[in-house]
Amino acid sequence: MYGIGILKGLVVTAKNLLRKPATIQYPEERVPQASRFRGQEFTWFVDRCTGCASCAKFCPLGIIRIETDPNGGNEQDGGSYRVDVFDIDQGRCMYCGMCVEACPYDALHMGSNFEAAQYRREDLVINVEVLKARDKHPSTWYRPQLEREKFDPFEGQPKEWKDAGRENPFWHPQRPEMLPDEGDTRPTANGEYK
Amino acid sequence: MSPLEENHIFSGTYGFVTNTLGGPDWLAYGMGAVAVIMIVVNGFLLIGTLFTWMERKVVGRFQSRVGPNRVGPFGILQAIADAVKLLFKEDIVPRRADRLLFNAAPIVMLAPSLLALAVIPFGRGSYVADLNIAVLYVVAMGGIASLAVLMAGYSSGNKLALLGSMRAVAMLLSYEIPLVMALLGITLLAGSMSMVDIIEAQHVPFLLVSPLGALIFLIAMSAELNRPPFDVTEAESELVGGYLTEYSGMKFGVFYLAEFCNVVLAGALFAILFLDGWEWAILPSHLWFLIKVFGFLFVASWVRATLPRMRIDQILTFAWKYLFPLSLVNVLALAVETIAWPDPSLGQLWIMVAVNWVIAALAIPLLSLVVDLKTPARAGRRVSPVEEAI
Amino acid sequence: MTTVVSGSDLAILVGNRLLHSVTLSDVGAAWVTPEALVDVCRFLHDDPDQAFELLSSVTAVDYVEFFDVVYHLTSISRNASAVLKVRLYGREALSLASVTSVWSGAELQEREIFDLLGVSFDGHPNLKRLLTWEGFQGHPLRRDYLEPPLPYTWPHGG
Amino acid sequence: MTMHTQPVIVNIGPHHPSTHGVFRMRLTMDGENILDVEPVIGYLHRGSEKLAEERHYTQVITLTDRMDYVASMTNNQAYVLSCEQLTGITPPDRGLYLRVIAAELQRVVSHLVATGFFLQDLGAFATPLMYAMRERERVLDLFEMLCGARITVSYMRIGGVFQDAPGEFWPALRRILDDFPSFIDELEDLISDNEIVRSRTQGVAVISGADAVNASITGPVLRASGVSWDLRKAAPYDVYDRVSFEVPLGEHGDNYDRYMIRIREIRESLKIVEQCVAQIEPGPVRATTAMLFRPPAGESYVPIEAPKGELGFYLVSDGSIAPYRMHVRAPSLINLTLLKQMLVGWKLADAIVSFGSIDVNMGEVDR
Repeated sequence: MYGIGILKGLVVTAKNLLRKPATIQYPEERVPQASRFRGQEFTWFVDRCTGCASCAKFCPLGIIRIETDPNGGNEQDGGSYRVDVFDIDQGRCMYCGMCVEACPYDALHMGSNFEAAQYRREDLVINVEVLKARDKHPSTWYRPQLEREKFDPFEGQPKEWKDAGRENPFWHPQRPEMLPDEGDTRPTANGEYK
Repeated sequence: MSPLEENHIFSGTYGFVTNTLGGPDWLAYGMGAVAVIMIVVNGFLLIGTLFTWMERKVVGRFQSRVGPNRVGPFGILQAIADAVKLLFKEDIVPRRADRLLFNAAPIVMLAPSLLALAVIPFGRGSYVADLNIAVLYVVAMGGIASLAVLMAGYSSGNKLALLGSMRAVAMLLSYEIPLVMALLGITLLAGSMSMVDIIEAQHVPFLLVSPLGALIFLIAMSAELNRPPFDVTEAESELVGGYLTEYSGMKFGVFYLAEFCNVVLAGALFAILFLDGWEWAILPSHLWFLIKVFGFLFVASWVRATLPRMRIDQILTFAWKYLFPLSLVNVLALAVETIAWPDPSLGQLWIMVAVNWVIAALAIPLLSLVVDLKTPARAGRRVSPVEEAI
Repeated sequence: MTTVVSGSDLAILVGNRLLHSVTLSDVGAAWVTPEALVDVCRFLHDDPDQAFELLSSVTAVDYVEFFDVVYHLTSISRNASAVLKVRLYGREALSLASVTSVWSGAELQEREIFDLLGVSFDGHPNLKRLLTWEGFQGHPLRRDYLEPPLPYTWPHGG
Repeated sequence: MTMHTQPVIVNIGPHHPSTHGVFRMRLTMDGENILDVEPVIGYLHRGSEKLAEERHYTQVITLTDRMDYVASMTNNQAYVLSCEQLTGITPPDRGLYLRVIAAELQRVVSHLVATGFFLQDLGAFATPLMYAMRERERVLDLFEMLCGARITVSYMRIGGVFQDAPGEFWPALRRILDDFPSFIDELEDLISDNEIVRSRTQGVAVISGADAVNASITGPVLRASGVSWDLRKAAPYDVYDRVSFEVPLGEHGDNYDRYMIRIREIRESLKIVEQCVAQIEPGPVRATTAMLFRPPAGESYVPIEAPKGELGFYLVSDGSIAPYRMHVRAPSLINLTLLKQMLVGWKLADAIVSFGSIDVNMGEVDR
């Protein structure tokens, strides 16, 4: 009969009428974010940074500008450069995380916030003082040591440079125990997850 | 006692001006008329704006989202917010536009639907005029809307608008006939064309008595109003805005309001002709009328949220090859019945209901076997001279 | 699993079918002379036991001394893939016969190569710039392409 | 007396609500019927192939997920597979499984977007589009859990994936796998046997199998014309040889078949993800954490089955850390070859719907 398909369609929309709307009223309610969210405000531990500028080398857009002073002292094992200028031009940054992945000393972490809009383009460039002053809510992107302790970047206490910890650089390939402590992630017999 | 006197509002103001203010007779008559018009027109426009909000809210809920809820409680002032926004928007008249026609089109679109209010009985005794050719009058007003669409499309000098208006004219004309046939069936049953008599005659709501008539009326009316599945005139995906593309500011606002007021008018018509107007149990007659109208509007939004659009040549073939024969069957059935029982009693009406439902149950499947919209109109199309040239 | 027809097999295959059409071959691909290209392609397309019905991709690479136009062919019926190349020497007014007569799929890809690398294809139904606008001068993907100084002085570009 | 009509040249796009991005069609029309179509593209050309020559191999990954921005995981996968053939690195098993899970979820999302907008062009006032987007959001939340971003994911690296899935990823994936089939049934009820949809799309813009193969059309558009060619079956990469799935085929190659193919492919992809979740074992996910590679001089081309068709990165390396030349075989661009043959003779309303049924992504067409 000609109209049957159309009626079935109307029944489906009626079913959806009774369901709760899926939209969220943004300013009041917030979408829950994943802890690995690559956010805007970078977290940078000045004590861990040795000024090696590998983050600037690996940035696909080349928007990180670092100027270091060779005779600067630092508690890090062995001397390191004192970083005078560390500008990240967030106006052109695409938050791909290459710099965080390239940082050998886990000094630079992705931020976890996405509302750092400004009125002028110059304000989008964050410099050394801003990075030092900002309280540290690092995202757990490419930081398994934060993920292992279930660190939630969105609330609670900021992280100090000591306990941000530094993952052994060879954690990935060779040693299977590198997995987060949950160990096996396949469901057990009764379909539960540890 | 002209019908106007029966109207409570009119007689109230007339009495008030003559006795308390002691004004002359003609002034009282004028004031009474103005009062009635104020209430009817503003009430209708208010329902029209309310429907714009209701449509967005209902369609939103159908699409599992919330719909407007920022302006006023539950977003109810959204329509007023839209109107204010449109007032401040710049009113652009394109250089190539035919200025006079371009400015006149929105007025010609809104005026008929307000004029058609004169015959709508909103409740017991509250109607502006009880014309004995009310149904014909409403159909005439409906026809003017297609003229307005043509004026808008032609005068805005935009290819897509021209296409939109050409489609509109073809569609509106070809759906007038089934609409008139459906209304013919109703007047046959009621014996008169005046709305009040139709409601009096509806001991059993005409929706039950002539289901085919109701179905045809719904389909033809949704084509008249450019409602999905027939909204090819301002199809967003193809013609960007159809005949409305070049309109901005309050001109667009008037067009938008006219479109929604037409839908409310269609709802009122459906309520009167098929759902027995204000006649029903304990609730006051006006409330029943509003409930029926908003019921129709909910179904209209429901259909709008679900159905995709038909192509223009499919719409025309659907009108001429399937809707028109169906309306003939409907009129034939009702004519035979009214000849058999000129003044149907309640029992005879129920027999008619049974007979008509059987006819409907037979006609629709039989015709739907023949419905074949897939063979494109291209098959039998004459090859246009242009095509030979290319 | 897709059987990859190696360059040398392809060269032998094409060689004994169309004499001295193959100029070079290595593990991956076989090079063919520009003049014999269309015949080789027609042979590879029509011959039942070659049956390369699908032209996967046409591209070109600028090796400064010469240009390589690369044709990746795929055979759906035999589930095989092969790579055919043509070497064009020099840098100005490079032209090659278009294979749209054999595979219509090459039309847009050849237009893109003409637009970005400046290799023109004779016999192409509609050889125009594909990605840059008509007023654009120069071919960006060439190794010696330099961005002209701003502001651009092209007719209606930039 | 024949009426002398003059053809009207109408520009659909580049700024038009339903051209899936910035795409322009110059239609020569006689009234409603289309006489000639000339697609004009290049409005979104960002020169990705030129940019790739200035970036080393790992940095190019961030370039690839901006080409087909609706299916960025499969872009990464195609590029990374081509690099692995160049460098000779083979990823560990768990990395391959994670790649296939992410790629198949991306195929589900891409087909959902294609179906939603296809029905939006038909005029179904954004309702199926909203349902499709609502389900797409749930999958994008999974991607956010996996790699921190929803669209520009850059999740895969040369040698596997960049990091293992977090603990809460698996229960969320389990919930999605349980709910999705019922949603697809609901979407099919809403659309598939709706008479208006059928009358608008069946028999419209038919492409025959032979024409499609000759025009090197690949992907769902080719399979809708009845040619069984799916690179996941023909040349299995990653772990596609260890999972079993069917390849749905269409009979007529018209708009309706292209729509139905995508719905059935969504069901197949869910089956693949189901099997992958069952077969995956703990272990390393990445062969090497190096980010700089200096592959030996040579070239590589590994085509994969992206949601839009055969996607492949032709990489030429000259031994330095940056690719000498990168050419992207963009399925969206090549599927447009037959646009003129599909549209001529039909009406304006069908032009938009047929263009929508090819499921073109302008980011990939213009690169």
